[in-house]
Amino acid sequence: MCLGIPGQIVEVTDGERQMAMADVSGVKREVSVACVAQGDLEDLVGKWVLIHVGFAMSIIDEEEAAETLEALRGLGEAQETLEAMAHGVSALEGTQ
Amino acid sequence: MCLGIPGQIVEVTDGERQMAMADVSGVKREVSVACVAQGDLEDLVGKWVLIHVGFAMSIIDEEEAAETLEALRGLGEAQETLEAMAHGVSALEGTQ
Amino acid sequence: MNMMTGKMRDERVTLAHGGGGKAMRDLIEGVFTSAFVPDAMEDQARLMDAALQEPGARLAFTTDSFVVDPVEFPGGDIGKIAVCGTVNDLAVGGARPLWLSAAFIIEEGTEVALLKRIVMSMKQEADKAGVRIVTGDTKVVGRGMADKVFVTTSGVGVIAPGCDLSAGRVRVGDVAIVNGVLGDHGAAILAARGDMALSAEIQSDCQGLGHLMQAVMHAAPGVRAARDATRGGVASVLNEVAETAGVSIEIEETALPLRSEVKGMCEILGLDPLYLANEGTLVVFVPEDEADAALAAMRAMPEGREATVIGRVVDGMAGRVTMRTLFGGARIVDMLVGEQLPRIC
Amino acid sequence: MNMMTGKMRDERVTLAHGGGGKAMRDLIEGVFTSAFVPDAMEDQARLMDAALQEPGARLAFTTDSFVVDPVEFPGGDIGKIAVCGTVNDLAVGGARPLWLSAAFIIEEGTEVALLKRIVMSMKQEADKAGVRIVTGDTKVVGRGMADKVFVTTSGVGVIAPGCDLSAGRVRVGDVAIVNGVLGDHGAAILAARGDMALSAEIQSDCQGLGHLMQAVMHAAPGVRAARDATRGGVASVLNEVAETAGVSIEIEETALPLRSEVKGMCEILGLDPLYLANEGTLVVFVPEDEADAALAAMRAMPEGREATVIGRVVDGMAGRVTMRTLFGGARIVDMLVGEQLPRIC
Amino acid sequence: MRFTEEFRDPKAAKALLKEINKVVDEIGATKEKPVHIMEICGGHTHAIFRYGLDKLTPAGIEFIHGPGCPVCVLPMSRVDECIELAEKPEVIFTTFGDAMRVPGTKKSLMQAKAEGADIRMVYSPLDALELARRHPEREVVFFGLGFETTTPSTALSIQQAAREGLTNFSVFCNHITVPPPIKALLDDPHMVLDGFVGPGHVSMVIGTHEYDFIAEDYGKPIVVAGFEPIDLLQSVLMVLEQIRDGRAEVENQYGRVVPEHGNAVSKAAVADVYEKRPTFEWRGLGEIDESGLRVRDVYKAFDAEAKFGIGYSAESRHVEEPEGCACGAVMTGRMKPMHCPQFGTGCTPEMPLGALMVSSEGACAAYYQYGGARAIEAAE
Amino acid sequence: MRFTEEFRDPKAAKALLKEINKVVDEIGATKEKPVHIMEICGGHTHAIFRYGLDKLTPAGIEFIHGPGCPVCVLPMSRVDECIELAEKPEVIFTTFGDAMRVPGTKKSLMQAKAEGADIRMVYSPLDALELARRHPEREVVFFGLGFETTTPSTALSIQQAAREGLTNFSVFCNHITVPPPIKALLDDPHMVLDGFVGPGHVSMVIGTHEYDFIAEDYGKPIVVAGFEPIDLLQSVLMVLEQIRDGRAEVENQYGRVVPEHGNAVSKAAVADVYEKRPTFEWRGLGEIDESGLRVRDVYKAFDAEAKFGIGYSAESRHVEEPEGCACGAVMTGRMKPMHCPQFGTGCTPEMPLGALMVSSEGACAAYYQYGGARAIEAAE
Ligand code: SF4
Ligand code: SF4
Ligand SMILES: [Mg+2]
Ligand SMILES: [Mg+2]
Ligand SMILES: [Mg+2]
Ligand SMILES: [Mg+2]
Ligand SMILES: [Mg+2]
Ligand SMILES: [Mg+2]
Ligand SMILES: [Mg+2]
Ligand SMILES: [Mg+2]
Ligand SMILES: [Mg+2]
Ligand SMILES: [Mg+2]
Repeated sequence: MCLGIPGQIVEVTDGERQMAMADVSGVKREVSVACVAQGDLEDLVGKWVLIHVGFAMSIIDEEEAAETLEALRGLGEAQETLEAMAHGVSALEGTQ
Repeated sequence: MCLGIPGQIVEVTDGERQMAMADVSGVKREVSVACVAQGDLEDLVGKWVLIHVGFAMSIIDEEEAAETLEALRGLGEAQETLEAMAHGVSALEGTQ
Repeated sequence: MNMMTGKMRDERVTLAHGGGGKAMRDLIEGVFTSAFVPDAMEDQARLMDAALQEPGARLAFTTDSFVVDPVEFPGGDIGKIAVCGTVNDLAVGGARPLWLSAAFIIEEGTEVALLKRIVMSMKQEADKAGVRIVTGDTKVVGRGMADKVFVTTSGVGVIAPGCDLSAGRVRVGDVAIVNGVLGDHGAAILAARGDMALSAEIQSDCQGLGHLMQAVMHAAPGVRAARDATRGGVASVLNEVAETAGVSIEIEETALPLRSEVKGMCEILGLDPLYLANEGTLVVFVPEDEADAALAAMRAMPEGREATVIGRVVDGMAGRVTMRTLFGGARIVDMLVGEQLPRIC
Repeated sequence: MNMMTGKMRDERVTLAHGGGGKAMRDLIEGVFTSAFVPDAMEDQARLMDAALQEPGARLAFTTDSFVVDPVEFPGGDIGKIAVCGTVNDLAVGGARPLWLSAAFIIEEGTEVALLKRIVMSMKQEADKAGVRIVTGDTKVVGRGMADKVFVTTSGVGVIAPGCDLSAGRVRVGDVAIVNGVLGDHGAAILAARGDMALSAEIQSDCQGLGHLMQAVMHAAPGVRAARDATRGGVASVLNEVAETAGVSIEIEETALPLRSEVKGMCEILGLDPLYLANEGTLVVFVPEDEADAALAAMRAMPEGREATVIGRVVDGMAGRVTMRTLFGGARIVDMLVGEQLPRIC
Repeated sequence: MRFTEEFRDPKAAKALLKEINKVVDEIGATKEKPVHIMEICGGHTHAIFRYGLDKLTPAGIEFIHGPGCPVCVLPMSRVDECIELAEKPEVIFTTFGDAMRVPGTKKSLMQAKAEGADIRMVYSPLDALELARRHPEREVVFFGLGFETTTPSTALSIQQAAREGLTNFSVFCNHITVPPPIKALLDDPHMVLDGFVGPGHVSMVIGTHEYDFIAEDYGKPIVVAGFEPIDLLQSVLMVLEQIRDGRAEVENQYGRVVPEHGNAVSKAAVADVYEKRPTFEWRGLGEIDESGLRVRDVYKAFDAEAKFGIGYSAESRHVEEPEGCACGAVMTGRMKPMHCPQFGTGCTPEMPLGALMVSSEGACAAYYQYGGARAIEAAE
Repeated sequence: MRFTEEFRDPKAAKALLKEINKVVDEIGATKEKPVHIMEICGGHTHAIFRYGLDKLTPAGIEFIHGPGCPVCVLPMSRVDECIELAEKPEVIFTTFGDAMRVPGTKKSLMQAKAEGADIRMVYSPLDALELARRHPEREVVFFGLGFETTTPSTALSIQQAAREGLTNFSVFCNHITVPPPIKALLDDPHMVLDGFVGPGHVSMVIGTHEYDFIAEDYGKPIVVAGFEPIDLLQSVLMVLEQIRDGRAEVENQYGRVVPEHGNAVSKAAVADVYEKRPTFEWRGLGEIDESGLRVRDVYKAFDAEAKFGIGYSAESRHVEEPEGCACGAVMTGRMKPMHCPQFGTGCTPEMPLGALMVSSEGACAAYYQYGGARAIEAAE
C-alpha cells in the first residue's frame, strides 16, 4: 500500500491550483504540491519530494538521507575492521 | 421514390396501436394498418395491401388486378390472331 | 479440493485474458488449443507436404478478416465463415487447401461459451474441408473497441504443377456457372441483424467450396477461372473478371437462381440481389464445350445441387457486364459504388 | 477535367469502403496495393522458393493480430509492429521469413492519411526484413466497433534442413541472453496512451529480429531456442521455456538491462519491468561454450548492441524461474496472472 | 397472385410494345420528332432503366425524367441542416437509407456518420419512434423526406408520439408535394411535353383528381401508373392513345392500388399534423409556391425545426448549387444527362456533384448505371 | 542522489544483516523460539518478498504480516457497493488499479467492467476530477480507498471540486486508519508480538506520536521505516536492539521523509472534509471502533454514500466471508498462509478466495508469488 516515490520538482505548472511538474527518472507527471507548499511555489523547483497518488506529500530531507547512508557506510567499515582483526587473530591462532 | 410493395396481412399483432404482421414472399415485418383499417382489424387478415415505409397504404383490389391481366392477355391473343391472318395473307401473296 | 475444473473458469473474457499471463494461457488452452493444435509449443507451426516439393508446384497464400454482425446467424457463425472463406479463396484459385491460421480479436465481456461455439464450428468446418488449423493468436480489447469477436484466417495451399486458374484466361464464348441461389448470406444477415425489423427464414449459404472445386476441375479440365462471390455479390465478381480478362459478360435475368424470401427482402428494401453478399457461392468460367460436364459434376454434390448457367462471355467493351432483362431489354450491371443502402422513400 | 486525382479521394474511411464495390477497390488500390502487391489479380498469392523444395526443409507458418492503442507511438506504429511481430515469430523459430499476409479491420471514420502512414511503415519494415507482403484484405466496421485499425499478419518462412530450434532442447547449463533493454515498448505505450498522465521520452523497441537471429545461428550453431518477448514480458518467456524444457532458470536482478525511464515508470505505477511488453526483444538460449560467440555476434549489430547475459538454466523444479536479488536474496518470477495493473494505494 | 411477377410477363410486354409501336407510327413520331412523355416519379425512372424499357420502346418516344425523386430535389442547405442536427451529441438522427449519400456543402450524412455523428438508417418512422421509446435520455429526430406517399407515415408517427406523451421524438419535416412542380414545369415556356405518366403511389394517397388541372387547364394527357414493367408499358400506351386521339384526360392504369379519391385516413392525418408552407426550395428548380409542408403549431413539440431552431423556416441559409451542375436543366428536360459537361467526369456515382447522380432514381445516375459507358461514349 | 538505488546498496545490506544476526544471537532467538516482528504495512510485506529479505534474515526472526494493505482488508460488501455504483449508467467509476481484481460476492470490478460498467483506472483522484470536468453529463465517482497516506489526496480533491463548483464529482469514501487495528491486535490475547516495523508513508502524514500508545501502553518497540531494502533491514535491526536492550520506544528510521509531527496541510484537509465513523468493518478483522472515515455533512454533495444512498452508512449489508477462508487468522499472525487449507488449491492469484491472495501486498499472494511452489510444497 501507499506506494510513494521520490521525484524532483522541475517546474511550477499552475500556481493557482498549486500544481507542479515532477520528474521521476525522466518520467514526468503533474502533481499537486498543496501539502508541501510554503511561501513561493517556485522555491520548490529543484527540491525532491515524496509523491503519492499524484500529490507531493513530503519534502525529502537530503541531509538526513546522507547521514543515514553515511552511518551505514560507517557500520560496514567498522565490521570490516573487526573482521580483519578477527582474521588476524585466527591467523595468529593458526600459527600455533 | 415511394417504394411500395404488395404484402399479405397474416396476423393482427397490436390492436390498440393498429399494428399487423405482413408477409412479403416469406419475409415478415410488422406494419401499421391505421390507413386501411375499417371496422374489425381481423378482417384484414388474408388481404393484400400495398406497403410503404412500414405502413399499409391501400388494400389491393384483386379483381381489378385480374381484369387488367385478362385485358392484356386479350390484347396478346388478338395480336396473334391478326398476325396469323397477316401471315396467311402474305402466304397467299407468296403463292402469286 | 477445488470444485471448479478446467482451465477456463470465467464466464466472460476480461482484459486479464489478453495480458500475456496465466489467464491468457487458460483462455487459449481452455478454448482454442484443445480444438485446434493440441501440441503446439512454439509460436509457429512447422509443416511440410509432399505435394509442395513436387517440381512445378506452387504455394497459394491468402488471408481474410471476418467481422460479421451478428456473430451467430441462421446457417452459421463467424467461425464457420472464417474457415469457409479462406478455404474458398484457396480453392477457387485451384489450390488444395492444406493449413489455416486463426487469429482472434475478442472484445472484453464476450461470453466464453460463445467463443467455444465459434471454435467448435471452425474445427468442424476445417475437418469437413480437410484442412488443419495449425497456428493462432488471441488478443483482447476493451469494451466498445471491437464487436464481440473478429476472426482473421490465413490459408496455405498447394497448386498442382500445370494448374493455372485465373481470370485473365477467360475467353469469349466461355460460360458462367453458379453453384446455387444467390444472396442468401446477405439476406440472412440483414434479417438476423434486426435493424429493419424484418424476419425471414433464410439461412446463410456459408459453406466450403473446396470439394466442389476439385469436382469441377476434374470434370472440366479446361476450366478458366473461378471466384467465390462474397461482399459485393455476384455482380462484383462478374465485373472483376470482365475487367481482368478484357471481355464483356452477358447474364440472363431469368436465369438467376433466387430464393423467394431473398427476392422479398430485396423488394422491401429496394436492394438488388446481384449485389448481396454470399459466403458459399461459386462462380466458375468454363469453355462452352465443358459446361455440361461441369454442371453435371456440380449438381452431383450437395454444394452444387442448384448449379446453373447464368451467362456467357461475349465480345464487347472490356469490363462491361450486361443483363438481359426478362423481356429482352438490357441493362448494365456495374460495380457497386459503396455499400448497398436501402432505397425506400 | 476533374481536379481531384488518385483513386482514394475521401479523407476518412466510411462504411462504403467496406462494401465490396468501387469505393472498396479505390481504398485498396489507393492505399494498399500500391505499397504491397501491385499486380495481384487473384485473391491468393502464388509463390515458390527454391529453399522450400530442398529435401528436409520445413515450412514455418505463424499469425498474430495487432491491436495497439494508440496506433502510432514513439518508435513505431501498428503497421511496423505487425510486420516485425510476425517476422520475429518466424525468425525465433529458426525460419527465414519469406512472405507475409496483411488483413486490416478499419473503423469507420479512420483517417485515410493514417492508413497510408501505417502501410508505408509496413512496406519499409518488410523491405528491411527482406520479406514480401503478398496478399491482404480490408474490412470496415462501424464507429465504436473497432479501435481505428487492427492489423493481422500471417507469415510463411522456410526452415533449413537440420535446423531445429525449440524450447524443449534447452538444457541445464545453457545461458539466457537478451539483445537489449527490457520493457521499452510497454513503457512507451503507457506514456503514449496518456491514461495515467505520465510523459517520458521512451521509444518502443519495436524492431525486426530476423537478421539478428541469422547472426546468432551462424555464430552459435548450437543455439537451442529463441523467443521474442512480447506481451507478458521476459518473465513469461522464461516461464514458458522453463516449463517446456522441464528445467529451472535463474536470472540475476543486477544483470537486467533497464532504461532509467522504464524504471521510473515502474516505480510510479508499482509495475514490474519483467512483465512489461516488448516488441523487439530477443531471448536466446545457447550452450555455455557458445555464449561469448553469440554475444559478440549480437553486439556487432544495431539490434543487439546492448546484448547481455541475464541468467542461466539450472537444475531444479521444472518450470521454476527465480531471480537473485541484488544482495543475494531470491524470489520466484512466476507467470503473470492477468494483465499487470497499476498498484498505487 | 403476388401482384408483382404477374406484371412482369414477357408475353404481355411484347403485345404492349407492338401496340405502342403501332400507335407511335399512327402519331407519326420519330427519333427526330419524338413524343415527349414525362414520367414524374423517380420510381418510374428507376423501373424504366432497370427493365431496359427505354431501349425496348421505339425511338419516337422520348422519356423526360421528372422531379419526382425526393432525394434529387433536396437542396444542399437541407442536407447541411440534417448534418447539423445529427452532430448534436444528444441527437440520434434517423433517416431512410436514400438520404445517406446526398452531398451537402461539406459532407454527406454518410461522412458525418464516419466522423462520429449518431445516424441510423431505418425502414420506417415507426422504427424511429421505437428508438425514442428505448432511449429516453436521447433526442430522436426523424428526417421526414418524401412526397405525399410518405407524408402520412410521419404524420401518423407524430400523432402516435403525442398519444404516448413522448418528449424526445421529433420530425425534421421536409415533405413536398407533386402537383406544384408539375404546374411550374407546365408554366415554363421552354418545356416541351406531350403527356405524363403519373405517380402511382402518390396517387394512392391523394387520388387522381389532383391532376385534373393538367388535363383541363393545360390540355395534356396523364395516366396514373403502377411500377411493374407491364404497368409502365400499358400506361405509356394509354398516353399515346390519348395523344393520337386528341384527348387530354386523367386516366388510371393502376386501379388495383389507386382509388379515385385516395386514402381518407392518410389525408386526414396529414391535414391534422401539417400545413402548407408559403413557398419551398427545390434543388434545380428553385422556390415553388405551396410545394412544401411544415408541422402545425399544435404539434410544435414534435417539430425538429422548432425544437432546434433550424431548417427552411429559420433564417434562410440557401446555398448555391455547385458550379457546372446542370441538374436543373436535366430535371426540366432541357438537357439529357450525358450532355451535362460534368457527366461521367466531374460527376459520377462515386463522387456525385449533383443530386441526380446520387439516387439510383436520379436521371443521371440511371443513365450512368444502366446506360453506363454507352452514355459516356455518347457524351464524348 | 535519487533516494532509491542508494538504499539498495548490497554492501550496506550485508553489514546490516551481520549486525542483525549478532543481535538475534544476543537475544537468543531461534527458529523454534523466534522474535515476532509485525510489519504493519503491505508495502513492507511486498518489499520483504520482492527483495527476498525473509530468506536473508536469520530464522530467529519471524515476520508477521499486518493488516496494512487497504485492498486486503476491504470487505466484500464494499466491493459489491462499488460494483453497484459502477453499474449505474450515468456513473463513471474511477479507482486505483489495486481494487480491480478484489472479489465481491458475485464479481470483481474487473468482471463488472467486462460486463459493460464504465470503470476507469486512474493514477490519482486528480485524474478523476479532470474526468468530471470533461464529462459534465456524467457522474464521476472516485473510490476513496486507502490509509492516512491516501486520505489527504481525496480530501484535497473534494475541496478543489467544491471550489470549482463541480456537481458531478463524488468520493465513495472507504478510507481507514492504522492505529485502531493495531490497538485491536495488541488487545487480542492470542496475539504474540515482540515489536513493530511502522508504516513510513502513513507516518509522513500523521507523524510518529500516534504510535506512542504502542510503546507506552503496551510496552512494544516500534520503528517507522522506509520502503527500500536497506530501510527495512535497518528498521528490523533497530527493533531488535530495542528488544535486546529491553526498551520500548517509537523510533524513526525514515527521517528523510517522515517529520515527527507529520504534514500539517494534509491533516487539516482531512479534518476539514472527513470525520470518524463510530465503527467500521475490516475484512478478516471484523468491526473496529473509530477505524474508518466518512465525509462530513458540509461536503455531502461530494459524498457518494449520500448521493447514491449506498455504502457502510446505509442499511447494513454485511456479507459473510467465503467459507474456508482463513484470512482473519493469517492477518492476525495466528496462521501462516501456507497453512490455510485453501492456499494454492481453492485460493490462487488466478481465482482468489480471500483478499490476501488478491493484492500483491497480501501475505498469501506474496507467499504464493514469491515463495511460490516452495510454499505450496511446504503446505503439502
Ligand atoms: S451529371 Fe451531375 S451535375 Fe450534371 S446534371 Fe447530372 S447530376 Fe447534375
Ligand atoms: S489462502 Fe486465500 S483463503 Fe486462505 S488465508 Fe490466504 S487469502 Fe484467505
Ligand atoms: Mg481473401
Ligand atoms: Mg473470396
Ligand atoms: Mg500471438
Ligand atoms: Mg449460394
Ligand atoms: Mg463494368
Ligand atoms: Mg504469433
Ligand atoms: Mg512472438
Ligand atoms: Mg478479402
Ligand atoms: Mg529491447
Ligand atoms: Mg513457473
